[in-house]
Amino acid sequence: QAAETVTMWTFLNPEKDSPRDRALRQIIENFEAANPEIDIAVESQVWSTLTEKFVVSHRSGTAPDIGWIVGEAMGLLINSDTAADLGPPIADKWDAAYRENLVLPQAYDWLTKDGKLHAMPIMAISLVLFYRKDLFAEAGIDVAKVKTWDAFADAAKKVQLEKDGRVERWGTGLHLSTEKTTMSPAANALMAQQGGRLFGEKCKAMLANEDGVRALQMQNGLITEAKVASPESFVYTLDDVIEQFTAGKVAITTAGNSRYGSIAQKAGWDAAGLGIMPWPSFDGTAPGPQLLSGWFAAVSKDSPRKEAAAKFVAYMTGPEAAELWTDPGGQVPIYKSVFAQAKFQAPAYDWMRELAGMWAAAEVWLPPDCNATRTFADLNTASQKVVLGEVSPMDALKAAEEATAARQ
Amino acid sequence: MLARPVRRLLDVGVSALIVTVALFPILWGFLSSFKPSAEIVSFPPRLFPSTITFEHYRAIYDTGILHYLLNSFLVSAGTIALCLACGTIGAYALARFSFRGKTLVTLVIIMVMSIPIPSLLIPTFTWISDLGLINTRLALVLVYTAYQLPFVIWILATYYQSLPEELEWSAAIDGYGKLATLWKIVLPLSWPGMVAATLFVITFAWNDFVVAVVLLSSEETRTLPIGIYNYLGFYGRDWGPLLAAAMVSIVPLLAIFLVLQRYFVAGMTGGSVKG
Amino acid sequence: MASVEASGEAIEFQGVSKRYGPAVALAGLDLAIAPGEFVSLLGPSGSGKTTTLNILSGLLRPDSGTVLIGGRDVTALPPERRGIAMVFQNYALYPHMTVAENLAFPLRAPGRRLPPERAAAKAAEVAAMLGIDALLARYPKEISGGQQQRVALGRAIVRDPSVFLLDEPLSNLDARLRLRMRRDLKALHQRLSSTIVYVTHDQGEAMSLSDRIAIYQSGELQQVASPHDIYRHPANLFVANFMGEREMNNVAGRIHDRQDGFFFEGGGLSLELGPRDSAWAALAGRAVTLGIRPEGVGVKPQGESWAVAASVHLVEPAGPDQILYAQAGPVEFCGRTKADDPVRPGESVDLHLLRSELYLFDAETGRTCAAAGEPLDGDLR
Amino acid sequence: MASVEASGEAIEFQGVSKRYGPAVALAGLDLAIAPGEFVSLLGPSGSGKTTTLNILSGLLRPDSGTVLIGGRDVTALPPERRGIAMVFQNYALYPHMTVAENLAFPLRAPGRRLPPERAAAKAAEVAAMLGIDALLARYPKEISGGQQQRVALGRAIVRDPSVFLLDEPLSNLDARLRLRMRRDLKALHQRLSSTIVYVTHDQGEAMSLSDRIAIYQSGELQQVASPHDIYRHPANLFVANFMGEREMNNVAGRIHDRQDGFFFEGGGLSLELGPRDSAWAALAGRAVTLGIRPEGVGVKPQGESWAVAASVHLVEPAGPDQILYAQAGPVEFCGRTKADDPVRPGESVDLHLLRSELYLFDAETGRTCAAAGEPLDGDLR
Amino acid sequence: MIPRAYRYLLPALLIEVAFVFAPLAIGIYYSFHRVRFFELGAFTWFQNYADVLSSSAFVNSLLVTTTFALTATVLTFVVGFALAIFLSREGAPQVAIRAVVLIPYVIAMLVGSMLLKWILSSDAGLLSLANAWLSLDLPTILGDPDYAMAALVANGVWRDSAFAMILLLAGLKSISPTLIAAARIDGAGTWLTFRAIVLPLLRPTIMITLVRLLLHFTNVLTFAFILTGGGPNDATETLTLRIYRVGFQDYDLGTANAMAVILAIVNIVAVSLLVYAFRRRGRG
Ligand SMILES: Nc1ncnc2c1ncn2[C@@H]1O[C@H](COP(=O)(O)OP(=O)(O)OP(=O)(O)O)[C@@H](O)[C@H]1O
Ligand SMILES: Nc1ncnc2c1ncn2[C@@H]1O[C@H](COP(=O)(O)OP(=O)(O)OP(=O)(O)O)[C@@H](O)[C@H]1O
Ligand SMILES: [Mg+2]
Ligand SMILES: [Mg+2]
Repeated sequence: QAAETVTMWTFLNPEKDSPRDRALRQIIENFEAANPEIDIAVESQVWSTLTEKFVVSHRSGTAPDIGWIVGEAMGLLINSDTAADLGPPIADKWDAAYRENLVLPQAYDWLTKDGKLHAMPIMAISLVLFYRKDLFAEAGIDVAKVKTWDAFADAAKKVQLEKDGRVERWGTGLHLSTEKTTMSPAANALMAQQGGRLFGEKCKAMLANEDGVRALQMQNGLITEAKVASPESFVYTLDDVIEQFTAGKVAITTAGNSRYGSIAQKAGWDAAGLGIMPWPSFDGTAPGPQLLSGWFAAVSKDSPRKEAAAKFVAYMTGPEAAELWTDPGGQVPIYKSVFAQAKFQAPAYDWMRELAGMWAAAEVWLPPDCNATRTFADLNTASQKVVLGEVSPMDALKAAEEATAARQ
Repeated sequence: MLARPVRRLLDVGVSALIVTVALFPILWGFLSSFKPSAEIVSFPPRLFPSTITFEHYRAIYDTGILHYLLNSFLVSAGTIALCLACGTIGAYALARFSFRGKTLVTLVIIMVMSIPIPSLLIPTFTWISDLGLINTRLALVLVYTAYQLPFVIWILATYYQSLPEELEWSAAIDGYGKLATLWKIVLPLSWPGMVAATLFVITFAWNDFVVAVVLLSSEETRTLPIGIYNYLGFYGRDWGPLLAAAMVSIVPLLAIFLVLQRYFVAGMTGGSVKG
Repeated sequence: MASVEASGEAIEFQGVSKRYGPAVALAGLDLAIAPGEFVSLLGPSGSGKTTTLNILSGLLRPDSGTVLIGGRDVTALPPERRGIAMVFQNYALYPHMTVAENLAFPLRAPGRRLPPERAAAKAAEVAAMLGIDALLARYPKEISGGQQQRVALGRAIVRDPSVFLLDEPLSNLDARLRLRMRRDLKALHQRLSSTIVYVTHDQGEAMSLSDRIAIYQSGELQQVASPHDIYRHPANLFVANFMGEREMNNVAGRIHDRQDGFFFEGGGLSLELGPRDSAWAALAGRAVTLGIRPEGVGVKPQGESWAVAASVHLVEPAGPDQILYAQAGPVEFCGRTKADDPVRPGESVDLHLLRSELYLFDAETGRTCAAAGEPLDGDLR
Repeated sequence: MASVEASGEAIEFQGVSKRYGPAVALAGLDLAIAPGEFVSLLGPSGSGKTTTLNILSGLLRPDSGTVLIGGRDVTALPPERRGIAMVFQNYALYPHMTVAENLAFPLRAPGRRLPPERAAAKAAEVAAMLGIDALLARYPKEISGGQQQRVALGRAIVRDPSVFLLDEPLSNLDARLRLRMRRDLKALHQRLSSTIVYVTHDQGEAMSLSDRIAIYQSGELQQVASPHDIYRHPANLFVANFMGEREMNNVAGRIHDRQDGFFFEGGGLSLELGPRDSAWAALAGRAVTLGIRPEGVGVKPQGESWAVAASVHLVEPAGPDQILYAQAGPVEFCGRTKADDPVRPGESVDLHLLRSELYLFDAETGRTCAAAGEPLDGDLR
Repeated sequence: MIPRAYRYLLPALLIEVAFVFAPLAIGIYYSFHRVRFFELGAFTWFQNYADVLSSSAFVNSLLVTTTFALTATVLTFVVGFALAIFLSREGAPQVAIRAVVLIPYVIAMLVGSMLLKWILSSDAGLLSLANAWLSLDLPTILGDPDYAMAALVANGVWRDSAFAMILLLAGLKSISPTLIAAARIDGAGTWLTFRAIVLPLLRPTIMITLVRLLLHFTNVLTFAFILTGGGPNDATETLTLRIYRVGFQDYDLGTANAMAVILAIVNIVAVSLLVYAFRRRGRG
C-alpha cells in the first residue's frame, strides 16, 4: 500500500540541527516507524508569516495538511475558521487521567470555540521575567521578596550601575516599541488587577480605568521617576531588550521562557546567573499573570488526509513527543508525566519545574477570538503618549481602548 | 580656483568622509560577522573581534546558503532578462513612436510605481495560487518583473530619447528594421541607462523578502533574503549568521556593479552627428 | 541577393508637401527623375533640399502627395524597405562602431547579409577609394571632420545601391579631394547606372556631375533642367541670379517700342534690343528687370555688345581673372575681366555689355522673357 | 565689461605637438600670428587644422610645446579663461536652447554678463546679419544644416571676441550666401580688429579673406605666407600642387647644362631656361620636378612661352573657360583656355607653356628651386 | 491590426495587467468590503474610506509620510547629485568610491536598518561608545520623536543616495562632452555650464530620479518598521507601516486596502504634478 504523504508547515527544519529540529526529526521518525502508511513531509517556513500563509493558502486551496500556528495569531486561525475540529480525533478520546496529566488544562478550552477544537498545543511559552541572580546576590536582594512593583523598582535601582553620571547598566529593560509587541509590565499589572483579563464582553478591551492608569503610571515611573529603564525603551522591541540583557546592559528583562537557552548560551556574563522570577503585583499577595502562548498544530479543514494528519498531530502533541520536545528540544513539558521521569530530575531542569509551578499558579490566555495582539501595542502607544505627548494617562488609555475596539 | 594641492586635499577629505559615512555601519556588521556570538552583542561594544571566527560563515554554509544563492541568482537573472527583454522594446516604442494613448501608458507607468506593494500581497498570493504558480521561482520572476518593468521602461525611454535620432534613421536607410535598429544601434549606445536599470532591478530582485516570503513555501525554492530573514528567529536574533549572510549577499551585487561599471562611459555618441 | 543592386530606378514626386507648423518646408513638389539619372538639388540654405531627400528616403512622412520609386507608390513604405542609400548632411555615423564596421554595416543588413569577410573586404575597398583605409580601426570621434564625411559617403557607396541620395557629401573636403571624389562618383554612377539625387552648394559640382539640376527656393521648385539650360535659359530671375558664382547685374526698366526699334530703358541705360519687325514686339511695353552676369561685363569690345560709360571703383583679383566694380549712372556693374586687363580703380572705362549674356525678366512674375540676348516666344516652362 | 572685447591679441605656438597613439596629429607646430591678423589654415582632410584650433582654444592639451595668447602662456589655462570664440566644425549647438538662446548664451558668461534684453537684442542683430532672424524661436533640430551652421557662426560672432577661431564656418552654405558671409566676416574683422584663425577648404575664401595662409600637410606646417606669395612662391611641391583649383602639371626631369644654355629635360620635353651665364647655374645638374598650373598651359602663344606639340583628348567646359587635356609624348597636360578657343578632342595643337607659370622643385626634398620662371638663389624658407 | 507601438508594449502591458492590475483590482474590490481575517465580508460601499479618513491615526501617518518622503527625497537627491558629480570622472578612486557608496544600497534593506538601529541606539550601540569616548552627552536619538524622524530620513539618505547617484551618473554620461566644451569656450565657467547646460540636459533624468525617490519613500516599509517601529509616540508611523499593521497584524484588509488606494492616489497626484511641472518648464 502506497504511503500517504502528509505535508506540514513548520518553522523548524528537521534536516537541520538545532535542538528543536532534532526533536522534530526524532518525532517524525518515531511516528513513521509506527505508522508506515503515513509519510510526513515537512515544508519549512519563515515563522513570522507562517500562520497568515496557512490561512491564506487555505483560501486558495494550496494549504498543507498541517500547519503550525503561533499563539499570537490564534485569533486569525479561529476567526477565519480554517482548521479542522481536532476534538473527535484527539481530545474527545481523552480520559480523566489523561486530562490530569496536562500542565496547561486551560489551553484546550482556549483553543475550543463553538465546540470545535481548532488546534493542539505543541510547545507552551509564557512571558516571564529573567533576572541576574549574580547581581541580585551582589546587591543583597532576595528575589523571593520582590513581590510588589515598588520592590521591583527598588531592586532594579539597586542592580543599576552608573558611572560618571552615565548608565552602564539599566535596572530593567522595557520593550515599549509598537512593533513586535507583547505584554509589557503595565499590561501585566493591569491584567493582574482585573483577574488576569484584558478583555471583557464582546472583546471590549478593559484599559481605560483606574487600574489601567495605575499600571501605566507604574511603568512610566520606571523610566521617568525611578529611572531604572532607558528613555529609549519606546523604540525597543523585545528582541532589543533581550539582547541588552544578554549583553549585560540590563539586569532584568521580560522574555519568553523559550529564550532561556539562547540567553544562557550567548550571555556576556556567567550563565549560572540567569534566573526567572515571578511577576510582581501591586499588592504582592499573588504574582502577576503568566501570559501563555506558544506553538500549536492545526489541521486544514479541507485536507483530504485529515485522519492521517490528525493522527500525526496527536502524536506530535502527545506525552511521548513531549519528552522529545523537552530533551533534546529544550521545551518546558506540557505533560506532568514528563517531569516524573528520572532524567528530568537533573538540576538543569529545575527552572522548567519552577516555571511549570508559576504556570499552575497564574496561567492566563488571551481570548483567541478577540483581535488582541496589537492591544499591547496600543498600551505601549498610550505609555509613549503619556511620557512624550503630555497626554493624561486616562485619555491615552481611552485612545488605546478605542484603537482596540476599531480592530474587532 | 583653488591651488592644486589644496584641491587634492579637499578631494581626499571629501572622499574619506563619503567612505566613512557609507561604510561605517556596514563595516560594523562586517567585523561583527567574524566575532563569536557572545561578543557580537556584548556591552560595551567593541569594533574589532577579539578572535576571528568563521563559525557564522560555516553556519550559513551548513544551512545551505549556496542553494539560496543559486535560487536568488536564478530569480534575479530571470527578472533582469525579462525586464530588459520587455523593457527595451517597450521603452523604444515609448521613446520613438507617437501613438494614441501614449499619455495613458505613461500614466500606467506612474501608477504601477505608485502602488504600495504590501497592499498587493494577498491578492497576488491568491491569484498566483490560482495560476498554479505558487511556490515557483517563475512566479517571483513574473511578479518582480511586473513591479520593476515600468521603471525600467521609463529609464530606458528617457535614455533613448537623449540619443540622436539620426543614427536610427541611418540604420533604417541601411536596411535595418526597427527591432534590428534597436538591437544594433540603440542598445549599444544606451549602456549607461541599461547599467543603471539593471542594477536597480537586480538589487530589488536579489533583496526582496516581502514578496518571496509570501509566494515561496519550500526550502527548495527559498531565496537568499528569506534565508537571511530566518535568522531573525523565533528564538531570538542570530546576529552572527545574519550578518555573515548579509555580507555574502552583497558580494555578487558589487561584482556585477564593478563589471557593468565599465560601460558607464560618457560621450558614447561623440563624432556621430553634426549639429 | 547579389551585392550589386544597381541599375537605377525611376523616382517621382507628385504634389508632395511638408510643413512644420506654419513654416512650409516643401510646397507641392512635382519632380520626375528617370532611371539612372543624376539630378542635383540646388538652392539657398533652408529651401527644402534635405526635406526632399528625407521624404524620398522615407524618414519623413509628407503631409500630402505621393512618392513613387520604380513606379511603385512608396509613400507609406518604411525606409528600410525602399532600397535607398543615403549620405546624411550631418553624417550620422555609428559612434560605437569602427570606421570598418560603419562601412560594413549596410552589407550586414537583413536581406543583404553578406558574409563578414566579404563585407569587410568590400568595406576596405571602398575605404581605399576614399583614402581612409588607414583609419579602418578608428572610431568616428577619433577622426577629423573631413574623414567623417568620407566615412558617411563610403557607407552609402558600399551598397552599390540603385537609388542614391547624397546630402552635401563633399562639403567638408579640400578642393583637391573634392575633385577626385567627384570623378569617382561619376565613375560609380556610370558603373552602376544608379539613380542619384545629389544636394550640393557647389555649382561647379552640380554643373559637372548632373544630368539635370533642380533649383529650389523656399520650398518651391523653380526649375529643373540640364546644367546648360539652367545657366543659359534660367526660368526666372531667381534661378538666373542664383546660378553662377556671383549674382547678375540687375537693372529695373521697361521695353520701349520706338521708331528705331525696341529698346530697354532703365537705370539711365538705353539698350537697343532689335529692329521694329523683330520678335521683341511681343514684349513691347513690359516692365522688366534686366540681368547680365559679370562674365558678360567686360572692358574690351567682344562680339556684339553695348558700350556703357562707367567709372571703376574697385578691382579684386580672382585667380586668373579679376572682378571689377564700376558705377554707370545710378547702376553699379560688376564685371569680370582677365587679370591682365589694365583697369584701375578711379579710371573711367567703357563697359561692354555682351548681348549674348543679356537676360530680361518680367518685373512682376520674375519669369524670363528674354534669354541670351533673344526674346522668348512664350514664357519658358 | 563692455560688449566689445575686441582688438585682437597675438597668438604664438611654440613647438606644439599632439599625437594619438602612433598617429601624429600635429608635429612641432611653430606659428606666430600678429594681433588683428587674419590667418587661414588650409590643408588636406586630416592634416591637423582642427587639432590646431582645439589646442589654441584649450579643448585639447598638447603633448608638448607652449601656446601663448597676448604674450601670456595659456597652455594650462582652461578654455573659458582664454577669451576665445570658436565655431566648431560640428557646430555643437545646445540642443535644449532655441536659436535665440544659443546666440545669447556667450553673453551670459560671467564677466560678460549682459542684461537679458541687451543680450537678446544683440542676438537678434547677429541673427539678422546671418539671415536666420525668422528662426529665433526654433530649436537646433528644427532647422536645416546650413541654418545650424549659421547659428554656430552667430554664437561666435555675437561676443565680439578678440580671438576668433572658425572651423569651416561656411562649408554648408550656398555660394551666394557664402559670398555674403565672407564679406560680413571681413567687415567684422575690420571693425573689431580681432585676431582670426580660419579653417577652410575653399581656397577662394582663404585667398580673399586672409592676411596670411598657413598650409598643413599630415600635421606639419608647410608654409605660412600671404595669399599672393603662397600662390606665386610656394615653398614646395606640395604647396604648389595644393593651391589652385587643379593640381599643377608635374614632369620629372633634370636641369642640363648645355653649350646653348640651361635646359629642363624630362618627359620628352626640353625647355630652355636661360643662357649659360644666368642664375640657373646654381641649379645645374639637379634632378627636379617641373610644375606648371593649368592656367599656364594654353593653345595660343601668350607672352614668353614654350610650344609643345600635343594632341587634345578631352575638353571640359568650365563656365567662361574650358579645361583641356592633351597628351605630349609621355606627359598629359591639363590646360585652361577661354571657352571660345576652338579646340576639339582629337586635334593636334601646339600647347604653349607660359614661362611666368613655370616652377621647379627639387626632386628629393620637394623644395621650390625656381618660381614664376625664375631660379631662386637659396632655397625658399 | 494592433499599432506597432502597442505590439512593442504588449509584453510589458500583459505582465502589468496580469501581475499588478489584476491583484490591484482585487485589492480595490476588498477596499469596498469588510474583510477581516482574510475573509471577504459584506460590501460596505465607502465605509472603509470614511473610517480611514476620519481616523486621526491615518491623518497622522499621512503627515508623517509626507514629512518623511519630502525631506528624504530632497536630501537624497541632493546628496546623490553631489556624489554623481564628485564621482563623475572615470578614475580608479572614483569607481572604488562609487562601489563603496553602493554598498548601503545593495545590502538587504532590513539588515542595513538593523545595523543603523544598533549604531544609533544609545544603550547597545556605538552612540554610547561615542558618548563614553568623547565624553559627550548626545541626546537619545531614537527615543525622541523629532530625532527619530531625522534618523529615519538619515536611513533613507544613507541607503538611497547611491540610487540617485547611479541614475544621475547615467544621465550625466548621456551629455555630449562637446557641448560642455562649447560652453567653456563660450566663456561659461563651471557654475554656468552646470546651470545652463548640464541641468537642462539632465532634466528628464532629474525628473525620473525625483519621482522614483518620492514614490520609494512614500511606499517604503522597512525603514520605519525596523529602525523606529513607527515610534516614539507614532512620530514615525508612516502610512505604509500603518497599512501593514492594519492589514497583517489586525487582519483588516478592507481598511488596509482603502488606505493603500488613498496612498496610491495621493502618489499619482503628487507625481503627476511633478511631471507636469517638469514638462511645462522645458521642451526640446
Ligand atoms: N581622438 C582622436 N584619436 C585618434 N586620432 C585622431 C583623433 N582626433 C583626430 N585624430 C587624427 O588626427 C589627425 C588630425 O585631425 P584634425 O581633426 O586636426 O584634421 P583636420 O585638419 O581638421 O581635418 P578636416 O579638414 O578633415 O576636418 C587626423 O588624421 C585624425 O584622424
Ligand atoms: N523639424 C523641423 N521643424 C521646423 N522646421 C523645420 C524642421 N526641419 C526643417 N525645418 C525647416 O524647413 C526648411 C527646409 O529645411 P531643409 O533641411 O530641407 O533645408 P535645406 O534645403 O536642406 O537647407 P540646407 O542647405 O541649409 O541644409 C528650413 O527652413 C528649416 O528651417
Ligand atoms: Mg540640408
Ligand atoms: Mg577639421
